[in-house]
Amino acid sequence: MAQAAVTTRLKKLINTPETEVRDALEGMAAAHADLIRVEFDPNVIIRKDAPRKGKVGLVSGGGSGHEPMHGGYVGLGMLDAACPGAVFTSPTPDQMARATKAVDGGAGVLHIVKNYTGDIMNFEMAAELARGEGAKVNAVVTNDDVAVQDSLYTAGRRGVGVTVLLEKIVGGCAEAGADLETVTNLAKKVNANGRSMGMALTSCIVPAAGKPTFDIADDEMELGIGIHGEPGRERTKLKSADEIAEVLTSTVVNDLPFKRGDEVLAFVNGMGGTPLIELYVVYNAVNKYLSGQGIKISRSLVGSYITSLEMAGCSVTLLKLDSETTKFWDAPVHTPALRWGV
Amino acid sequence: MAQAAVTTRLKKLINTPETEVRDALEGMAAAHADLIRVEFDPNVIIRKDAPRKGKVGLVSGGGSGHEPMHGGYVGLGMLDAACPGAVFTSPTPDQMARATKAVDGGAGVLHIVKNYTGDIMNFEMAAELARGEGAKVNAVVTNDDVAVQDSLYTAGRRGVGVTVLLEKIVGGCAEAGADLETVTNLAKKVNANGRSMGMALTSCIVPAAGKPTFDIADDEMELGIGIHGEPGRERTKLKSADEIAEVLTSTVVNDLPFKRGDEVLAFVNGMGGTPLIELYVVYNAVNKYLSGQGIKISRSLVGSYITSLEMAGCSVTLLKLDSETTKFWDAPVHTPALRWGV
Amino acid sequence: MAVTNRQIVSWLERYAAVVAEQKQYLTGLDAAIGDGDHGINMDRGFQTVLVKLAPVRDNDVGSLLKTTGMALVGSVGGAGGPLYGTFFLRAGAALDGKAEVGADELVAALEAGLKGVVERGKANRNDKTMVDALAPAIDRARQYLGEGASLEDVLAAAADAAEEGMKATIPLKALKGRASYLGERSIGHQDPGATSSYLMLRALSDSVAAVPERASRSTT
Amino acid sequence: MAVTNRQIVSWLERYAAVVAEQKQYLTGLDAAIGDGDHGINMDRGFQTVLVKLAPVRDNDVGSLLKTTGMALVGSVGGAGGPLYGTFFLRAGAALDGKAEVGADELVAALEAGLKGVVERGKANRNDKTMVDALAPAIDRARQYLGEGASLEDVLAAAADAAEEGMKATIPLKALKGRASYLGERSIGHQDPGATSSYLMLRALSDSVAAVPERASRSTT
Ligand SMILES: Nc1ncnc2c1ncn2[C@@H]1O[C@H](COP(=O)(O)OP(=O)(O)O)[C@@H](O)[C@H]1O
Ligand SMILES: Nc1ncnc2c1ncn2[C@@H]1O[C@H](COP(=O)(O)OP(=O)(O)O)[C@@H](O)[C@H]1O
Ligand SMILES: [Mg+2]
Ligand SMILES: [Mg+2]
Ligand SMILES: [Mg+2]
Ligand SMILES: [Mg+2]
Repeated sequence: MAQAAVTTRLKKLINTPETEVRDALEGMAAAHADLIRVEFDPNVIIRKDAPRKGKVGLVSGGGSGHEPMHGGYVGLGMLDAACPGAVFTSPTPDQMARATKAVDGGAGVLHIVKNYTGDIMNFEMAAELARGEGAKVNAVVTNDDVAVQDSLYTAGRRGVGVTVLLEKIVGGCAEAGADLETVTNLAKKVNANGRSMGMALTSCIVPAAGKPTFDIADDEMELGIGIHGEPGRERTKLKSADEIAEVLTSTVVNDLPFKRGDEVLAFVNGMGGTPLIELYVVYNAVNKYLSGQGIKISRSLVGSYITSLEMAGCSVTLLKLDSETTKFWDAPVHTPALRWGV
Repeated sequence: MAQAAVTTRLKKLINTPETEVRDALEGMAAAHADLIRVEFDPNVIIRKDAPRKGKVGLVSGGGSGHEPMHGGYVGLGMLDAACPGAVFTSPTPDQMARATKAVDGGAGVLHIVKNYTGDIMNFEMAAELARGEGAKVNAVVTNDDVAVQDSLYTAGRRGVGVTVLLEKIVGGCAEAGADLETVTNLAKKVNANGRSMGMALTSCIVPAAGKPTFDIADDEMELGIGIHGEPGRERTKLKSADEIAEVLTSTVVNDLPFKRGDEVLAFVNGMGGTPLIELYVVYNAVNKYLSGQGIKISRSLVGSYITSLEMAGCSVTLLKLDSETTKFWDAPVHTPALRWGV
Repeated sequence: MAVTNRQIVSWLERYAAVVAEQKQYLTGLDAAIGDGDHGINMDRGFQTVLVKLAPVRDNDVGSLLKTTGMALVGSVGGAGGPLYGTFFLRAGAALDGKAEVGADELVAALEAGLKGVVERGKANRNDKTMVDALAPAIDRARQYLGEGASLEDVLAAAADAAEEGMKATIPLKALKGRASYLGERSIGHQDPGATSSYLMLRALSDSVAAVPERASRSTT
Repeated sequence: MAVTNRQIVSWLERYAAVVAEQKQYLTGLDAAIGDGDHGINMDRGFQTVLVKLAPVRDNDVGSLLKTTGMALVGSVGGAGGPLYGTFFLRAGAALDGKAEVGADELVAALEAGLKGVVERGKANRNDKTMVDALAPAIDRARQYLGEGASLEDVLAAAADAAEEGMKATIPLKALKGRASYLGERSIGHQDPGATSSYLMLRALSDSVAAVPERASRSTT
């Protein structure tokens, strides 16, 4: 079974594992030349018109294999630069240092970092380098994954779905001309008000590894999966979409907790190998569950926005909204992956 | 192997095969209440503000399992209504008749039909019903799939990727207030200037069937696959993304044929189970091949816009552009799946 | 002798049961040269037919068949929906208002149904479609009628001819429908629609043979 | 007796070869409790190290180690990159300008490297990280130095201690890095970083033992 799965899922539209990231970056550069420019060695995706004088620069980054995150979010009203690492491996400090320099318009730069040991340490080294060159750099860490308990005994909750929402909302704020402190505080607020949980039906395959990161039986699913295929809370029997949606959503709701009367942005995300029709089935169940709880969905996002290569599965992210975050969510955005209002 | 593949790929985020389409439609209705309304029995997705007085109504439809097509394209500047059939099965005449009535603003209605025997016959019956009630109805058939030779000895080329581009371009024209004849002629022009070809790495599973539509070895791919998993031109050994892109693109280029100096819209589409990073790898290869041919990509679209459930694979569509089609491609659109300029 | 509305209902119910039972088989045939949904489509359609017939079982033969056609058109989709739907709508139109019909009327109605299928689908014989089961069946029925055969014999002969026609689709290259995309690769496979059409005519012959006319009379 | 720049180069080349050879093994360990890329990351890093070292093989020990650290920081990514990068940068800084170094200097440099790893990663002993291989190795080396052991014996003892520390990570519950997400489920698996750290120290001991001091002298 596992063996069969292995060989079956090895099928990828790539040339070689070594060239996959570079080929994809060249493809992005060609497809979105109106929005971004891509530099290589170190690899950085930069907003075409960066640096924007007087605008706080937003820089994010992480391993590749999560597309469209982060490169797909570079553009007006969102990120100024993204640093793509090797597949599932955080980028290196020279990338973030270059990105920081390229987008620094004099108002300082905010690093948006997902909470993984590697990402934290590489961004820290990059910030040290950038500050050494006189840049003003703040960092915000996203850690919204409720599947991992946040305690002294772990590296802390992982950064997942909220990162996408944060990049959009904080991007709107920075575009409006807010200063570094304001932008940084908003970023912290967004992270503090969002929670996520994911699940997987199948494993992904790191191309360089050439086999599934984990084996999973045909009647099983992994609850609380990480976006790198890290095992989650528990391995259970496959359940219906309604049951899965209820487990994910109720766990998220109870963690913050979200309360009756709250207005939320509901984000149902596909892991990369899940078709849109299934995401709408899940969204329908999430919507029914939340209305039952008296929680109002005032904004929504359904699609594959933070993925794990070809993994089949989904995640549910809820973000408690207020007038400020709603305003900046609605603000115009024009990136390869998210666009509205322009 | 096949057996393993079967059980592995059977994993879906659904409740039951019977309820999948309905659940997904309810999810769409909830997620996009600002853009669309959904009627059930007969199932129709209707633009929220339809009928628009004096505007030609655009109605499309087809089997479910191709999301976001067609329901995801209902909204300003694109379709007025879409009729979702059972998975991979064309909708029924009562659906198209209802959609036609719901969007008829007095300027007539255009049916956009993909060239499959079932779709053609059901839309024909629907048109007969609608005309019986006094509606002015034209129909345009898309048949851009070069994998199937168009001859007296087949049902003709299948309608695939061009359908998406046609719905956008003709939608822009109808939104601008053109009359039924103008809209119909533009639709025919778009279809005449576009060609597509697809391939699959894995099969999809029709939920009601419960097993892959076709078996494919771990080192094989199907070239010329249809969006319902219909076998294509040939079964070959798995090739690199560059080789695959060249086969698809060159076949498409030589069929129309596209010539040195032509300006095209290049559309690299994912089949549902293929992650975005791989689509950019393919787009990069398509771009290199076309520049080598002296064909200029002046517009592009990369993503999963016409899918086959969880099938892994891609298709390449090229559309020869002129000032009119370019203008209407660029025109504002606001639908669940495509949005810009507004 | 005649076929009563009761026998028509038992035919349609019997065929619905056969389709449900053969669902996987028909779908498998379609997976080989089509898109693997023919059994699913036909089963969805005839389950709907059962629901729609329940309240009108005592209606005349024509209206029973038209109800069946409408149910199929509205629930099957695909190629099968319009084709089988048209078949029953046309057959029903030919038998408007009749509580029971003679063998010649019944055969004429089936012929009208076939005519509708051909108008809708534009298939010729040997295009590897349901027409290849229906057309020979009508021919054989006409021949038996001419020879003064009994109703049972006429319908049994028609079913036999449909079966032969169905089997004869195996070596054919498909020229219509999804299977035609396969060109040469469609050769060697039995056409799913021809198969469902054969099963339909066999069910008709079986039900008429099974429900002795007198018994049915007594109930009307 | 001393370790020459030549021996340092042969150590780094030997370790690069070991990592390439053990790539799948290290990645497998990481797949069990992490994200399955440690071997891939380390191999990418040390292939880069080989490229960067080639033109500067004759540089002093400090600059060779700093070159290695920079190469790792710039190519590995993940947690391994900053940690191994910091390890070599700090060790190199401690040996600035030296064409050859004594046993005590070398151990002090390794200790500086460990200090850097701990500052960067904030791991304590028994958190199930590379620290659990490095720290005991430094302790054991210090002990042997104190007892006046030879360079070869000091490094062999350090490698042995690292191996014990590596094995001792198996029963531990991870408190740092990706493995900590697993909580109890991390118990029973050997830590990949501790494993690559053990292999690094074993390669050091092997290269020093393999290249007799006199031979190296003669080339400087
Ligand atoms: N033009 C046609 N005329 C008559 N019968 C046809 C035609 N096209 C297809 N068919 C029949 O329809 C069958 C397929 O039906 P079905 O699978 O339900 O529809 P679809 O092909 O839309 O999935 C074929 O086996 C064939 O017998
Ligand atoms: N905070 C830390 N301090 C020291 N070592 C750590 C820490 N976090 C992780 N490690 C080491 O890093 C190893 C994982 O490295 P690697 O797989 O390359 O990075 P990543 O976890 O980012 O994929 C772990 O096995 C562990 O030994
Ligand atoms: Mg990693
Ligand atoms: Mg079908
Ligand atoms: Mg079919
Ligand atoms: Mg790792």
